[in-house]
Amino acid sequence: MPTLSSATPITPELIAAHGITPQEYKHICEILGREPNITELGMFSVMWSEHCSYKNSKPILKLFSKMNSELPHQEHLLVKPGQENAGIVDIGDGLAVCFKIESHNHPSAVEPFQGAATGVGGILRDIFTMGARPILLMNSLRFGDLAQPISQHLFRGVVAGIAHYGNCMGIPTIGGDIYFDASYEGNPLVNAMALGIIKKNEIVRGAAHGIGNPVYYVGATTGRDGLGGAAFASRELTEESHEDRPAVQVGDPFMEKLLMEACLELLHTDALVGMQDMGAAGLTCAGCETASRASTGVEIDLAKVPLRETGMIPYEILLSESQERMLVIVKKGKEKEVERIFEKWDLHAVNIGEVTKGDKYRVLEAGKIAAEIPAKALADDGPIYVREEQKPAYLKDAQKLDLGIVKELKDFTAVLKKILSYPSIASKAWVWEQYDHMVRTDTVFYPGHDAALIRVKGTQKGIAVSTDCNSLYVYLDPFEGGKIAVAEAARNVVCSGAKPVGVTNCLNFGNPMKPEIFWQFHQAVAGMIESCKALEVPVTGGNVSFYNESPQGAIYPTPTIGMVGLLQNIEKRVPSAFQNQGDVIFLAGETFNEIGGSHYLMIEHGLKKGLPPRLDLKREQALQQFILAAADAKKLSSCHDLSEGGLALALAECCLKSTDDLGAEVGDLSEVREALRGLREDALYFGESQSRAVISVKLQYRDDVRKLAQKQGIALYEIGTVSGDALLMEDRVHLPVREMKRLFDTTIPNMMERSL
Amino acid sequence: MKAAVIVFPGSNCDTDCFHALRDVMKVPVEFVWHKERNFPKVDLVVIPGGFSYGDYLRTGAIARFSPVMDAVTKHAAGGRSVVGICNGFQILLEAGLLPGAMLRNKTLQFICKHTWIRTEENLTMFTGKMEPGEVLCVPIAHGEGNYYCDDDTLKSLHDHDQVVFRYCSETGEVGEAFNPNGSKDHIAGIVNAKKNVLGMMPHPERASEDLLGSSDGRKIWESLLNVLG
Amino acid sequence: MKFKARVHTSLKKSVLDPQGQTTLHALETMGFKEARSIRIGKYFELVLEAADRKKAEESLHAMCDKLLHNPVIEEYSFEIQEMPL
Amino acid sequence: MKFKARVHTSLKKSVLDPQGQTTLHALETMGFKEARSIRIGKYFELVLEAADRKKAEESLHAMCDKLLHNPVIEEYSFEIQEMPL
Ligand SMILES: Nc1ncnc2c1ncn2[C@@H]1O[C@H](COP(=O)(O)OP(=O)(O)O)[C@@H](O)[C@H]1O
Ligand SMILES: [Mg+2]
Repeated sequence: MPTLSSATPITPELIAAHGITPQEYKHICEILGREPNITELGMFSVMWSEHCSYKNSKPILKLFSKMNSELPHQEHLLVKPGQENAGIVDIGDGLAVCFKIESHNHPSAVEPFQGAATGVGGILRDIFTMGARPILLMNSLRFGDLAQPISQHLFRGVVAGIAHYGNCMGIPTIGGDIYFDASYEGNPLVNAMALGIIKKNEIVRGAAHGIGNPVYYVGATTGRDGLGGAAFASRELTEESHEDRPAVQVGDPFMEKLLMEACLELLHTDALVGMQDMGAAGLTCAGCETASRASTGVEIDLAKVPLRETGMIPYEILLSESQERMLVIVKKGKEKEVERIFEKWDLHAVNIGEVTKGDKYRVLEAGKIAAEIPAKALADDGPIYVREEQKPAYLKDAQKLDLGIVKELKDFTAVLKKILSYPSIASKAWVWEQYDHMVRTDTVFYPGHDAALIRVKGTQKGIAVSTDCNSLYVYLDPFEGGKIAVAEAARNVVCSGAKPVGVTNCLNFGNPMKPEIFWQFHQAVAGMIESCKALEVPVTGGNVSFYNESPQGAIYPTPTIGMVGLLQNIEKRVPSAFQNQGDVIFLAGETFNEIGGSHYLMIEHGLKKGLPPRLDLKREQALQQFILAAADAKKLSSCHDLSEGGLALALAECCLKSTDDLGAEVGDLSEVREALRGLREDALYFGESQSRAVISVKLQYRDDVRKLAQKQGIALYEIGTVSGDALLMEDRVHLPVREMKRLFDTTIPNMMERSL
Repeated sequence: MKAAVIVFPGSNCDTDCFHALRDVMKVPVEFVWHKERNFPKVDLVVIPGGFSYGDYLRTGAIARFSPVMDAVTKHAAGGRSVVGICNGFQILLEAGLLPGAMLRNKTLQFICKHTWIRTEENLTMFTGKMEPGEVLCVPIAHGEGNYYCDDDTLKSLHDHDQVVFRYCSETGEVGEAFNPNGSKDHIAGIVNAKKNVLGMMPHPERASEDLLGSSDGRKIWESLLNVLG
Repeated sequence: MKFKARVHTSLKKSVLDPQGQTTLHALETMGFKEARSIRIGKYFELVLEAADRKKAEESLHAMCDKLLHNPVIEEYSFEIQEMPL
Repeated sequence: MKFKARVHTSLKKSVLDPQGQTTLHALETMGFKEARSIRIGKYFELVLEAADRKKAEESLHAMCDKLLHNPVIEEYSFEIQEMPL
């Protein structure tokens, strides 16, 4: 960026460099009734960037709100998408959960450690800004082929960065999902999710109410970090992105920990009016959003903002994305009380302005007006575009799969071994052992389960969380893929015995200006909505990340789902892995001739093709009802859903994740085989038909479980027993659990050992 | 028994220790802010884990200068008990209340997992409830738990039965393969010469309830209760 | 020939140094009011074999670029000295 | 007067340096066969105010002794330089 001063004249080139179109500029002039100065131009450019204004996605995101409004139990959704920093769902007993997922893809591509760390910092601020205490973190990561040194470098840095921030904050990182695929080469995805718990009557709004109330700036000093970060997130990654490097922000989790404790302590005074974190677009965004939400004005004086660097001009101060900063609106007359709390935590709280009459966000620089903009116009009246859509040409060929050319292999043991040691499938313990997943002493199901499970101290409740997205499905069929992403995340949560109560999502896509990409986006969202509607889970919020492209092209469309479930009684939780020798193993759900888009097809046959499995939402609903009923009746020893790798991998996982290396004898699959004429053997073993789960039950519950399945109209096949110390499937698979464990456990450590 | 949990800026296992003591063990306990120069008379002081001062500079290096540490030192000098867990152990080392220092884990990575530790010394107020050689399952979560001391110090620790816990296998075998962080002589926890100050890397407060996967850590609290009433 | 090198890496001027800040604050609290600023970086003591000084320097630059420093946020410098046999 | 100090802390010879070892190993794997040994420590750039050089040095020794280094495992050294006004 050329050097700017407050006197820099506005030229068409400068306007274009700010990513503002001539029409948008005209609109700005109309709003102001004059031309903006350079500071104001900068403010508009960040607030109207894709990242902050959702200008290209809003019309589609509205579909979520429409869907929400048609769901039963509206009253449980306490804060809806688009209203605040994060959505909130009632969980009873006067408590609520506040959660959100957000991307930090582009910063992580440039500097993986700090990029991921500050991503965690940002999502945590969104939670405690609402007055909620964060109690867990999740992360959803995508990298290129792990055999590539660059992928290893990014993977190592991102994981260490997440660990660095989350561990220091003392918030357990209890799960997530990771895939490696060439489509993410050069454009990794780093989506971080946080969930907090809050008393229903203590929700804090990011609103500047009460004319005359002082506005405080708290936390880290403002430097030139991340200048233009919001704009940065709204561009494609090119070679030149590396030139953007000075923009890298460094996270200070210690500072954030102090901020969090201080802010949460403020809740228990009567001094607090509103809070807003300064994230993307920093002071610009925090000021105009708080004013806009309260329909007031806000006035601040930049001379009072604590700076880290010398010679910063208003433009830089207002657009800085220095981390670990908050704006706090305080009741007039209670200043001392607030200052005392921040002082206790060694934080510097500065009164930088006040809430004003009118509707303007007014920025002074030592008494002189540096910028004055109607807050609502800046925060909410950004341009909205309905983008062109076009069904991509690649689909026709990609969806075509001639099953005739897919040779059925003889040796299924070898296939299973290969799947077990495929990086996307193999154990991620290398990752989550770097995360403190136990701090706060609430984690009941550690990472590695279908869903992570946290107890809520002082209640009987548990909260189950899962993140998920099979982006190959979405690539091959965006609508069905979107549907499956939601259904699968819900299924994960249900398998632990919890009922889904809310969804947050992070929509990672390519460049929305390309009609094919926008079509993917719209289709995927429509698919997600289908599932949410059928499963009756509201969307509470989320985040959109566009421009995920590298010179090689766009990433696979990746609408990451963060699913939150509620378990009323933690004693009724269901683990994923086998528990007891002698338990009966059932396969619940129907198996079809579906190998399109499967990991089997990709790993064994090198094909990323075909139609992904079809999801019948009636069946899905029935399966989930059945599992929840059986869990509630305490009839299940274990429950694990089927996904990548199909039945064989699901059984393998039930064995190798058991504490005592429990094996399984699956002697006869003929009942399943015969249910569908012409079922291929590989589809039976490795196909990824939806709405299925492997459950194990004590012998004495066998009939109870059958009855429950009948009631829901679920096909239930008794396929074997938990026994021995190997997985035996008919005469086709024979693998000792120890051997499976070795393959599963050592794949990623071995690949990572070779690099630093 | 009455207990106090010290809270430093950046402590993050303070509420966990508080919960284990108050809600699980039914011990009266209170938090003490690090800026306090005094605290009410208690039998047990817990210095909890976390990242005091962000672990910046060196783990525990800055916290040990907090005003409260003088009171902790006095408390210890009076023969009353102190338990430092993880970052608490690191602080005790930096403060010189225990000998040695911490280095980064040999893997250079933060490690969070369950480990097995062997009770090497059960004649302390922290381990009275255990059998000699009893193996406990207690999680660790640290980036710098690689305990170091020079050979003379190590000899003296052994000579005076100050090595309390060592990493081992599930069956109690001690060796490189079971040492997660590279600590000298596989040390997981030590006491001072007077045996009233314990520092350990594993987190007993995370292993105090069956729901969390292990309740072996309770034995430490129970041992203390046994002695302190 | 053997060379001894002292390599310093430190955060670029514009990059936040939370560790340095916290340490400075600690020094102040401890009464060292005279401290004005601190930046914390890494210090490597390296011994390397090279045909001559120029080669040693080239090799060091390469090591720094590839591994020892993170060019996104850090800068480096080194001094080099021939070691007596 | 203002002084600029460069303080180095490093692990004592007798103390194993896992980070240094891993870094050396990584360099070797990357093809830097010429590296013989590495020890990794910390590097502090300090600015401090003092009446004269002697006072500055005293003050630095005190900071190092009390906070910046841990005498159980580390040693330190520093260079000091008066800053132009
Ligand atoms: N994919 C999505 N689905 C539903 N709501 C979304 C989505 N993306 C963004 N939102 C909502 O839009 C609002 C603004 O989000 P964002 O700008 O990311 O917040 P912040 O300013 O805290 O980063 C939030 O309420 C968020 O939940
Ligand atoms: Mg926000």
